[in-house]
Amino acid sequence: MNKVFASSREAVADVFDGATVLFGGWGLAGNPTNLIRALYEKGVKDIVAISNNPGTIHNGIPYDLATLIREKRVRKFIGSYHGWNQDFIEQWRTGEIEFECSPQGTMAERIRAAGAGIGGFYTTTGADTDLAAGKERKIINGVEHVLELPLPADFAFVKAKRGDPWGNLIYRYTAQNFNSIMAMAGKVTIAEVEELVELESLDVNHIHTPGIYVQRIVKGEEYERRV
Amino acid sequence: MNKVFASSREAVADVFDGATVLFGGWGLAGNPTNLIRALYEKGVKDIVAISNNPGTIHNGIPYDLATLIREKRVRKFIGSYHGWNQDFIEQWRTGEIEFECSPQGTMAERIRAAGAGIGGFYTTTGADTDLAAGKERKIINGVEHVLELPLPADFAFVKAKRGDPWGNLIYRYTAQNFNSIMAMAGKVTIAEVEELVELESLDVNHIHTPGIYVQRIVKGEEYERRV
Amino acid sequence: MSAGSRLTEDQIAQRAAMEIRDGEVVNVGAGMPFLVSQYVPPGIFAMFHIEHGILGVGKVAGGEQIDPDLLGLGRRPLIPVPGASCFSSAEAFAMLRGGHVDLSVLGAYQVSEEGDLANWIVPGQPSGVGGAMDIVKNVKRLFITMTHTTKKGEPKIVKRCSLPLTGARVVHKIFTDIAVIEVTPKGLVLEEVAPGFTPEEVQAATEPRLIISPELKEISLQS
Amino acid sequence: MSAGSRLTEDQIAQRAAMEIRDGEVVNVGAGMPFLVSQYVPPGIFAMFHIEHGILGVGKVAGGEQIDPDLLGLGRRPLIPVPGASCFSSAEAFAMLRGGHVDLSVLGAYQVSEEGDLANWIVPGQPSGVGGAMDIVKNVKRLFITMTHTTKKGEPKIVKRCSLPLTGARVVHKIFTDIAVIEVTPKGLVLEEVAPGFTPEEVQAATEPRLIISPELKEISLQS
Repeated sequence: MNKVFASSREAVADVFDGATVLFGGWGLAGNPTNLIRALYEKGVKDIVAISNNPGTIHNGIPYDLATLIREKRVRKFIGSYHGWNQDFIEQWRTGEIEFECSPQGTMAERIRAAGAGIGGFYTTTGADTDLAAGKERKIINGVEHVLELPLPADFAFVKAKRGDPWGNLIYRYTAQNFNSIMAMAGKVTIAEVEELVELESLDVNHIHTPGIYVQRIVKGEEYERRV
Repeated sequence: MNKVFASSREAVADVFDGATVLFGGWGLAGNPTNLIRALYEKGVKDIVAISNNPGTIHNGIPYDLATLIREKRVRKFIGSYHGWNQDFIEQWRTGEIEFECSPQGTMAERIRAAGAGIGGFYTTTGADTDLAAGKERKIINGVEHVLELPLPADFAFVKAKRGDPWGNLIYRYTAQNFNSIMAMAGKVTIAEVEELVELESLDVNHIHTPGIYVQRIVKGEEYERRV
Repeated sequence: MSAGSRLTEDQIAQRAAMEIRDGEVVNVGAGMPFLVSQYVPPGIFAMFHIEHGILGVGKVAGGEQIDPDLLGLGRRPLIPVPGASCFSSAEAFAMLRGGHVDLSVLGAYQVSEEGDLANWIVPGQPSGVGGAMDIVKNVKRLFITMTHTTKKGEPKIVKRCSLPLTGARVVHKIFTDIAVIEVTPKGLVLEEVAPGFTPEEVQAATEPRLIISPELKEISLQS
Repeated sequence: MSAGSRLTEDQIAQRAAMEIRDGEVVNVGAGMPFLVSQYVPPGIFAMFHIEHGILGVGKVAGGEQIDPDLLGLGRRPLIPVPGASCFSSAEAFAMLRGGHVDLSVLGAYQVSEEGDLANWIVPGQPSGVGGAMDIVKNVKRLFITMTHTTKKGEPKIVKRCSLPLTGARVVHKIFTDIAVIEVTPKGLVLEEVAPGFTPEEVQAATEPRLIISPELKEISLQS
């Protein structure tokens, strides 16, 4: 039983064209940058990407998911926010990329539901808006709710500060964001960590992602400072 | 703005007859023993108690919720397990106590749903059993699910190892159990802690219950060693 | 043109911050709403929440203090306050959806006289809802900070939103560069005007009829 | 009476533990199932899960090692293994309901020939379902450890459960004091018998007809 991979390249080797992938990160914090780079270099296409925002473009340079979108490798994006990614907006206008917009909290809960084996849930979020179109409705305690369904994926790419060989993960500050719930929802969850530590080094009481959710772990090759 | 109470007695002073109360703890670990003792001494009755098990009786001595049940102060118990509490079983037989049995994981999720503002959720748990009686059913992806509704309460009594004056809490090992989700679901959440520490002492990245969920905090008067 | 002086973004934020009550948890959105967190009046203890997973936002970090794992909205590095906590997106929205947050401050494209809010989509753009719909449904009070009119001078406070709604009847109070307006069951009540502005000038920049508060006063940033 | 020697609870648990595959996550219930966690064969890495919020159960603690915040089922103090984690009840069941657990070992009142399980309620008692219904629905494999018959000698492996079900068609394998039986689409296959027991003796203590495995052997605790 070995979850530790020697490189990001090996860790993503079986990600196939057309795969649905959850990408952790919110803005510039907590993105699995090494796994995304490996996916980019592998040339995987037709990806269905689930992430809060379609990466970031800063001073014209694409970061994270935005690198894949610039190369038109993403067929469909499920997220809460366009993040003013002009490549994404342009491809959306021309119909080259499909966009399923989910309110951010609903999206987080749908991802958790996928990981936790919940068949669906009711929320008031967006019930009186255009985003309720096509959704099943139900009045609970006199208030209109919409039914939201789980959002599972073939793979989840997550990034943590520290991890151990069994896949236990610890995040720092706002770099946790979607990572811990996405780790629950990938059929195969691949974690990259800044520090890969010995099995007994993490505090039993303070593990954010228990290793049960993680199938592969790799020490990220490179972390550049962005802010 | 002050959440710190000087005693358990003062912290539970407004718990009324007939109140619905969530009690943290599982077996002998993580019970809010001081708050329960204060409630017992105050003489509150007709309680609707939500807890995994109806306290514990060990060598004939009632612990935790079992102290209130022995005095017939609990009108209804919502939980997953009778825990071989003979007072409870006897009162259930004579009809003196009502029992709503919820599968443990469903119960945990219903409590979290109450705290997280989820209107209800679908689960396969128990869908093919007698506990599905009276529940709304729905086929999702060809599999039968039942609709489960949130489980909120007037008060939540929780116990943590450490807490700060704003109500941030940290639990230890299996003493966390239901406490962290119950803290989310009480209209008024009252936390007792073994150690009440300064505001800046807890690690920002490792708080189990953010203080937003906690209205009152008290340093527990007495902790006896049970094992 | 009015002889009055418009509030800057920081001043709008500062005015909104004066409404925060001791002990409140306040969610802030991107841009001007975020600035509210930087102007808490002295003597008030408030905990600021951002949707991506932090409760206890302090000052903006600079230089040595910058931590790339501790970013706010729009790449802004943050410093946490004592008592802060960080958590997952699911937990961040459990707080909002579950009604645990006292107040949220967001921006807007349009606000209607009934308190409807449109702030998630404009024609020709993909939607950018972010957490707005989750927030507006369950927060106890909702404030809007914005410029009173669009760059073209069109009213953003309207009889009926022409843009798709983020939520119906959700806004409680509006803070702009020229006015403070409360949404009430009787209609929009003009409570304060920017220094030098007249109620008529504010009305002229507003589509629905404003009820002038009997206690109408000039916006002051002295608490 | 048989000339054979029945397995003790510890031996039943030890036999069940021999089925654990390297790297598996194994949930264990109270009583005999818990003992399975104490008998992992050498060379096998397994992580044991208990429903109240621990993954990585190690040996039972004694003396100085006892920590009152670290209890297993039935007040038993535990020691965590390297790599263990503790978490909330909601998370513990997210793991089970979400299908992340490879194997669960539970006790039973009755198991039917189709793998139906009854283990949560007996007449005249309030129900004691605990986490059983959550577990049986979504775990990848489900083992039952139990005595082959009731104290009165009645079969617990039955054609059809007379007690209310915990789940239908959920059991994969049954480990008792006299046999190892696999639930297959063709019926119950008797794979192993306790030393000195004959298949006929096991059949006599079992209600449905058993298919005798062509590889039938004696239960051995040597791996």
